[in-house]
Amino acid sequence: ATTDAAASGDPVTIAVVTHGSPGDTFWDVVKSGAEQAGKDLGATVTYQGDGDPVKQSQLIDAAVATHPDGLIVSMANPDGVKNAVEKAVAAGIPVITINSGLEQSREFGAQTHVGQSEFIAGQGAGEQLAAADVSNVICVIHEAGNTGLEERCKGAADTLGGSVTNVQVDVANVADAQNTIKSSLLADPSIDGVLTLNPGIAVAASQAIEEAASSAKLATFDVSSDVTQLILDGKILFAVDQQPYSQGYLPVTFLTLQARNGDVVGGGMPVYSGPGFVTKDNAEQVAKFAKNGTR
Amino acid sequence: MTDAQASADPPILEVRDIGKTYGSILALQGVSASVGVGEVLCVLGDNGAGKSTFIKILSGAHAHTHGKLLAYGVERTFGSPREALDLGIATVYQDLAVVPLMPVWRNFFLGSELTRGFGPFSQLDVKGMRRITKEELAKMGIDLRDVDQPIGTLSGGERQSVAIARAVYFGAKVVILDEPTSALGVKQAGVVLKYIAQARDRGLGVVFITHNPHHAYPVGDRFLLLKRGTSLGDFKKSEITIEEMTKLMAGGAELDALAHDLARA
Amino acid sequence: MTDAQASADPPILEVRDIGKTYGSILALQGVSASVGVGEVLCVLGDNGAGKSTFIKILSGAHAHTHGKLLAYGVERTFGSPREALDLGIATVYQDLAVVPLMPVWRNFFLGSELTRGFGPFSQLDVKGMRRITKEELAKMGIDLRDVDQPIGTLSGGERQSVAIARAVYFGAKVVILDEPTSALGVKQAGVVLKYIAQARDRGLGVVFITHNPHHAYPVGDRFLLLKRGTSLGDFKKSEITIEEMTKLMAGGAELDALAHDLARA
Amino acid sequence: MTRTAPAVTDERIKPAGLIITLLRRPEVGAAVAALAIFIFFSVSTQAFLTPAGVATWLYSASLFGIMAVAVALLMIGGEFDLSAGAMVGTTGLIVGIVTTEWGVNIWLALVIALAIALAIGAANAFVVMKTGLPSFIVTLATFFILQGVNLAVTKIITGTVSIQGMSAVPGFDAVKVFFGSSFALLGMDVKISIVWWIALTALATWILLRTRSGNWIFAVGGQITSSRQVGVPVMKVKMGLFMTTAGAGWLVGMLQLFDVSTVQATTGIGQEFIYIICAVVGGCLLTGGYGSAIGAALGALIYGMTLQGIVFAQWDNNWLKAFLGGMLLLAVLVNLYVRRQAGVRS
Amino acid sequence: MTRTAPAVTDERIKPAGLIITLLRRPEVGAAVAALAIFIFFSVSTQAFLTPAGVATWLYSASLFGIMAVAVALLMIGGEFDLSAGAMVGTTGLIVGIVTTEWGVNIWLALVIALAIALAIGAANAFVVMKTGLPSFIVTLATFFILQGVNLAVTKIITGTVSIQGMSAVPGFDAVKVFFGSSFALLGMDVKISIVWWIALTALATWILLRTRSGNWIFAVGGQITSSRQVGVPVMKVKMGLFMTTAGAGWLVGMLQLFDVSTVQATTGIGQEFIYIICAVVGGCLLTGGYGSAIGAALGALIYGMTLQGIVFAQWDNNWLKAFLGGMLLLAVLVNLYVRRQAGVRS
Ligand SMILES: Nc1ncnc2c1ncn2[C@@H]1O[C@H](COP(=O)(O)OP(=O)(O)OP(=O)(O)O)[C@@H](O)[C@H]1O
Ligand SMILES: Nc1ncnc2c1ncn2[C@@H]1O[C@H](COP(=O)(O)OP(=O)(O)OP(=O)(O)O)[C@@H](O)[C@H]1O
Ligand SMILES: [Mg+2]
Ligand SMILES: [Mg+2]
Repeated sequence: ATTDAAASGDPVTIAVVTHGSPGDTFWDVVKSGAEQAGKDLGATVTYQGDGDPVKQSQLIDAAVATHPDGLIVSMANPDGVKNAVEKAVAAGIPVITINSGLEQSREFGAQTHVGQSEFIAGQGAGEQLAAADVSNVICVIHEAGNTGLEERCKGAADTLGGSVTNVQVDVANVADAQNTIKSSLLADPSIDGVLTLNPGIAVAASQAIEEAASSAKLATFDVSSDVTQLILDGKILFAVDQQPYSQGYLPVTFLTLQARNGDVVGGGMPVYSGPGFVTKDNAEQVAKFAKNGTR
Repeated sequence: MTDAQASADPPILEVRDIGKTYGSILALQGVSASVGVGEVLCVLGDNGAGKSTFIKILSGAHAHTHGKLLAYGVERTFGSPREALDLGIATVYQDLAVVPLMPVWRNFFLGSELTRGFGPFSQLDVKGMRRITKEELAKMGIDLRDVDQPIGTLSGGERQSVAIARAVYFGAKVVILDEPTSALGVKQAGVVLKYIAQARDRGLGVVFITHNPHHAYPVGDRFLLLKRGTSLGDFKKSEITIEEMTKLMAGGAELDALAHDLARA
Repeated sequence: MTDAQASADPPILEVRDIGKTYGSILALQGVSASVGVGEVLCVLGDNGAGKSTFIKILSGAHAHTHGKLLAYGVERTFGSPREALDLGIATVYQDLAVVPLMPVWRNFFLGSELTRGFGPFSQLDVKGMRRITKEELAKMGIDLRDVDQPIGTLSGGERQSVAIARAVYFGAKVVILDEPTSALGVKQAGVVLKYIAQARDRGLGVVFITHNPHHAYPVGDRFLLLKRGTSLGDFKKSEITIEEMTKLMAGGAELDALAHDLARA
Repeated sequence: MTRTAPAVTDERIKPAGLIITLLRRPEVGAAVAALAIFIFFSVSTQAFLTPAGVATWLYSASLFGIMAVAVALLMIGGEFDLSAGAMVGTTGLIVGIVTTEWGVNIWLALVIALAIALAIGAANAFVVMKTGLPSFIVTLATFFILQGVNLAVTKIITGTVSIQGMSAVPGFDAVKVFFGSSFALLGMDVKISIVWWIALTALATWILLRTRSGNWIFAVGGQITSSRQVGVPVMKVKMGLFMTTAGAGWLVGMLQLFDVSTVQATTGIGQEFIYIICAVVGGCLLTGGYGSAIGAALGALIYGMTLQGIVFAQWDNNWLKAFLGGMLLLAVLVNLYVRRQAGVRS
Repeated sequence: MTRTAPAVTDERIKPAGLIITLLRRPEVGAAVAALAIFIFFSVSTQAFLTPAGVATWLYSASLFGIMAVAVALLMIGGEFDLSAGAMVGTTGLIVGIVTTEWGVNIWLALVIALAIALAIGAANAFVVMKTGLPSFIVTLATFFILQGVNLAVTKIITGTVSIQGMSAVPGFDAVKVFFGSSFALLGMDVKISIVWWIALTALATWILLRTRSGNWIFAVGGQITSSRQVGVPVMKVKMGLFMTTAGAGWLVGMLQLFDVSTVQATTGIGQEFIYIICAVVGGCLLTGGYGSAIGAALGALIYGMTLQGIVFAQWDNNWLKAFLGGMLLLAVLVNLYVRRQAGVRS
């Protein structure tokens, strides 16, 4: 927040450090949003991510060592990045937290929080599934031990009212994930709902449901053009869209404004970015954006 | 020390009706022999007769599957070469038991390193070990460039010399040598034979395997003959001449024909 | 074939002033020699003299770093043993060049397998290879239990016999033998010497390394003496007696003292 | 000197029946372990033995198995390929990108992907042989590079991290016949990849045991210096092995792509060790020179059965890896026990 | 027979200067590669050489380095430990759970975790030595089991997949002095783990080169049969090595736990190969019997510098792995080149 940096077009650098590992569909869209905001506003955006809190902290430390004009951090494991975030704040770098960590955001000295926790998004999915008369759901976790994914399933279980069983698959082997989902359906024919947390896995799950001749209803997190197509075909009930693009785009905008104009957006309150639901009704519109990798 | 004296003590090592199978392969069957104080036992036999198997049992490298093994009159089954070493049995194996990547001097002292200092602070006496290695090898007529060379880069005979020098240096009660002279030059082989004689004279027992009757006869006291895994008998030196022994080792008359065959056609 | 005839052709293999360094180690320097048709060249020398290094150059296992190597009068540097093999040079290495985990018969034919059928459908002639292996070893006096045994489980001498039988079976122009008899019994060693004589009589060149003057003298035509990596000279059989040779190999007078030392103290 | 070869029976061998002789093959331990696991899940779960159940675990095993067989050949030849898993992703992504984004003909796309895979395999072999560096490290570097390139390039070209709209590509259904179809057999819906798996295992076994190349593979893995000394064309053999592994990666890439019609940038990552596990459970030595293709296929079968069996058994999924570990240990121990009984030393 | 030992100079050796002699140590290649990477990032990025920058990559390297040194000892001894990474998580989780959930005294918790780690290490060694199975497979099974147990048990006990509230545990700050503190040096905020790393590297080097145990480690890794034949207590040596690795896992687990005051069920998974990479880049042979502790530490330094250097250079993180792969290849090639120049054959 330098005083003489009011003119727009001044060089601004914003560092984004998340807990998403490279290649993760959700975080990839967040990254796209942040980078696009940088491009639109003429700011330099750097993006790094690692799911391990020690490594994420190191990445934050490294980012702080380059003295950026703003820092954006996601806090899947708030305790884990506390030190690093507080150090950044102490170094005078404005910090915005995104995605998870809403509760700790202010305590650690961040200016605001953009997004919404995975748990709440999960709750939304649970409600929708319950509304579709689904009561015995498998929740497909595609990365063992990933906090965000666990939270989504937990949220769904919280509002579903029925039973939610977690099933582990490996996102690196979608074909075999399909087998595992199929096996689960064969093993327990009373399963009437499948909740996937990744669009690729959703495609595999719809095939698995078909092959197992099951009547289970399928819902997923995050969208892709294949998923919107399946929604239109009626094979997927709905997709939870946390609008990750804005989770990346908004904070970069805020911090750039702050650097150039001293604006402190948010007023200490969080900015919610979702969730939206993509259903048969609005899939058509979303499909267009999903193809660009912005939804 | 005379033969009469030697037979008064129980033999250092004795085997009775000993045997060894590797899976379904019978390598050795019903062999009895002994080696006493100040005695050299030569083990002779064709290739694949079971000589190495025999000495591997004596040295604890392989456990026997039949019969009895006695050390100082006490029955034993060696679980590992360490147990044999602790009884003062030092062995030169046919495959030499060296670690190719390690320097010569570390190989020489492996398992019996010299150290200085006490308890957890004891350190290797590197200088001392280097010096001794160089000296002992020089005594055998091996003039090494550098005791820090990995032993795997030495010539076959040099490597064999290291193994022999080590066994002789650490040998306490019995020294077992499996074809120690096979890769050695004339001079080095002579030195090994002299070592054997010296060891015998110091009251050690020696078990010596060789295919060369000219090496076996001068130093041996008793001769154990193996064939296809079984014993053809155990002869005293007085009971056999070098010519008879050569014949037995070669399997008979064929040898006579050889000299003729070798003449130019 | 007489010496006079042999010298009319260019020698099969010839080296001029050849040398080899391993990193900073000079293993061989300025050695010249040749082997012609129907000729046996014996290479003699102390342990570590450079004999194995010398034959590894001839057989293409190591490239020389100095001097010239000529085959049939044409200068060459072998990039791999394959190139030497293709010129009809078959070698028995001191470390035998076998693959321990593979069955005996596969080792025997490795690199020169017998096949039946054509193109992509050609199959190994397993039966034929098994039979020939068994036969060739039996000819050497090695009576194998089972040619399917991994070669690593054979005794040292059995393994050496396989390597020799292979070289003799495939040998076309020159056979190079590095201490082939070192681990062999009296009978087997006799057979190897006979093979050498036969090969010579068939017009092959033979390079033969041994530490045993009694093995070298009967079959050798020329004797190359190495010491500490350099040549002490290249003698015709007519220029040297077995006693002189033994002395030279042993490095002089020490040998005489030996017989005395070995007598019981 | 014309002694006849002695009769085959010899007083120095204990008589060994046909069974013991059979038991000496490297794959027998794995076969027994596979049987044990098969029986266990058949008895303890209901769905495991149903036609749909069998089809599922066979399919699962086949995808691991094709790679495991290729990796086993490579391991017998004394090398590792850690880039094998990422290669599955790379080939799938290439076909996906060039067809969906650039409209290249789908058959041509297959050929392009295969050519690139083989080139990468050859490059691995080249670097390993020329530098003498361990293949473990060289292919690890390749793995990292492929992993990065897969992600970054996919993102640059498609804007997302996975391929979409594959099934709408012209000719997709024609190709699917070879890679993604299934047919009915004994009430099961058998995926074509199972056929590929069995065919490749048979071919690899024949090559290993009955051809010259097979002999050379064992030799270069067992003792490379000796092989070179007796004239085995070491470079060619290793080159062929690395290219075979890369080719198998391509095949599995296609089988996956045409089954689920999508591929992600992270596909195949972390799978490389599963292939090695299958090969080792199937009796391959990590040090090279020993092993069998059938064994590797059985190793994959064990893995596939366990993976799906755990799901059929409806055990708490969080324990998945722990069960897998336990089963792995069990399988190798059974394997070891059987081989010890047969008098084979590891 | 009392010939004096010949003088050290010998006409059969080309004179080699001190430099060449130095260059023959296994770690020198790694040192040169480390220097190259250091210079590269120092020149091409601004933050790399700032005190805060140096502290960051040193810390990153130290966590890899402690494990890499232990793993290097194990590899020199001829074994692998793939459970080393998961062990970091296991020990952290044990301390986290017993203190936050059950209120156990924090010092006692440390001891419990260490005891369990050592017991697992000993169990690894026991199974490997008794069965003769390759440690690669045995510890892979252990790895899977630990991974499953870490996840399942943590979820059962805490209901989540990470430990929270660790910093509120009584005594936390006292323990943090040893494992999670930092001190100022030359303007840098140096983490204590860097001290541990340097101390352990020095200790391991001393053990390897100057003690009996060190000799035995080289021997059992180089030729286990020969070592046994000359009386090296093979079982004890291997047992010690596996326990050392497990102990190092515990140490790193504590360093991480007391640094960030949290630990996740997935902590450490996938790291096991990084340790092996560091050791190999540092000159250890995968086949055992050769290597150095300093080399492994340098390998970790290379890895840490690269990992953070890429961040300082602000390269697109999608390419991260590709850069890592390229750097790895570069490092081993530089290493190889240096050693070839020095006349050492790999
Ligand atoms: N690969 C290598 N690296 C370094 N030095 C070597 C290597 N191979 C051989 N040497 C050295 O070169 C010298 C000659 O070795 P070579 O094997 O040729 O001897 P040799 O005459 O065959 O001896 P022997 O009769 O004992 O077999 C030896 O001193 C040995 O230490
Ligand atoms: N580990 C093993 N597994 C199977 N068979 C073996 C093993 N070791 C040795 N044999 C067999 O046992 C027999 C005896 O072998 P041994 O090594 O004792 O012979 P040897 O008398 O030392 O022969 P040489 O004079 O050739 O060294 C051989 O036929 C060999 O094939
Ligand atoms: Mg023997
Ligand atoms: Mg030699």
